[in-house]
Amino acid sequence: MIRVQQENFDIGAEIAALTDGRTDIGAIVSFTGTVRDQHGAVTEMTLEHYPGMTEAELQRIEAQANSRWPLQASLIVHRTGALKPGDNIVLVLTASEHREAAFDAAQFFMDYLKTSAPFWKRETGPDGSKWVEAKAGDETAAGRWSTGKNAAE
Amino acid sequence: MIRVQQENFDIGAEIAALTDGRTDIGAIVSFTGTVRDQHGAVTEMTLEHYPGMTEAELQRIEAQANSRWPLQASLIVHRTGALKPGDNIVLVLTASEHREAAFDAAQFFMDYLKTSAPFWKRETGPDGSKWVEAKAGDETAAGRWSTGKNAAE
Amino acid sequence: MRLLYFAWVKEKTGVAAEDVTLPESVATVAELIAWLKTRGPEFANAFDQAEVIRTAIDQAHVHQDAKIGEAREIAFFPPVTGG
Amino acid sequence: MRLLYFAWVKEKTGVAAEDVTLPESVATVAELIAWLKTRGPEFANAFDQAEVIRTAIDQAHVHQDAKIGEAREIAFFPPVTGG
Repeated sequence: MIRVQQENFDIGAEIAALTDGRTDIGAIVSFTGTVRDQHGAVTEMTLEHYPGMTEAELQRIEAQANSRWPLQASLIVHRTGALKPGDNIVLVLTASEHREAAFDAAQFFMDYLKTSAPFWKRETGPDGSKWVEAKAGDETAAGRWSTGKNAAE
Repeated sequence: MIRVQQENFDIGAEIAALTDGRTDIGAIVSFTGTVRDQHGAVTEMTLEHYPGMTEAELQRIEAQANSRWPLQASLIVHRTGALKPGDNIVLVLTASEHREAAFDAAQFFMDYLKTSAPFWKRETGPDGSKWVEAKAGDETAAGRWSTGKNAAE
Repeated sequence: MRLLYFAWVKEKTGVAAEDVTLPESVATVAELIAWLKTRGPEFANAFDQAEVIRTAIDQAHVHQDAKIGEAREIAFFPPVTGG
Repeated sequence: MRLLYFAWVKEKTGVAAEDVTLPESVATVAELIAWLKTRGPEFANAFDQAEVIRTAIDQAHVHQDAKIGEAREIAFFPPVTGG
């Protein structure tokens, strides 16, 4: 499942919604991304996105992960709009029988979110406001999933 | 922080306790291990442990992870006693500025928990009761952290 | 055809979305960018470093050598920074 | 010296914990295991495949060639299966 929303999310409630009452799951991984104040340099973060394409990309990422790893459940929630330091930005949940698949799929989700989902962050601080620049390391991280690495390794 | 307990844990509350009010954290990873019924083969799981050594090993694992990755916070909670399919067994939380350290440290925690913390699982099902055998793959997984791999890779 | 601009591409062009009729000579994304740069100093500035800009045709990422074909919607934006 | 047994090692020996005085000839974990096997069929059976059994001296993992020295507590158990 994927959701794009302005509102905050409740990690515990999202995990419960995905896993409660199930006895076939052995491993649940959550990743939560939050706004850092960067030692006072950031007082606000605004997330712009491309409605329509965002949902299409998140669904594509989730479908890819599900075709690659045996996931019992997965969820991506990404916020948009104005956020403050400490606020949640993104939640990724993966559930599988074994921990390797759950960890790998969660990292795959995050690497592709960072390089293909059309979100843009703008940070505001005491010195004004600027668009966050993409990190070369994120492309590198996403690239590692193209080399045939999978849950069995 | 580490805890060994019979009671269940609340993932959302544990994450909140570790991260609420903080603006220096960018990435929070949780791993939850749960009891699988293995298609009806398991109706109960009992976790025995070595009181004293368990706590010492968990603290050692946490200290190693903290010396290896820049973690802002971490937590290991492991349950003991009688559990049912679907029940939580173990919770690992890691919080860092960046996702790589949080993911790597959480996997390191789990790999070492699986190979060095003195817990033993006994599964009961329709055919009786047996001690779970250790998996060779867990030793292999733990071994990968000895090769100099770290968060910067 | 509908054109969309996001993040600093939108700020530099001063346009979020517009409907345009392309010259028949424009067949690829690279040619579309070259044409957009002739539409005024804001566009020339926004697409000055065209190699940095990412493009989506009908909400799917494409390279700049992609053919425009029957596209309904083309979007220009900086490398993404979500997650 | 206190000896502890866990999981199926405890079930096979029938003992969870005991205090013993070791013969002076026992200096290493391997020698301790060899001595334990002489204490009766339950112990001989429990330690039959000694290479599978893990040992901790004073709550720290050791190999079977480890010297016992001034150990206060030695524990025997199967490979761990928690997490």
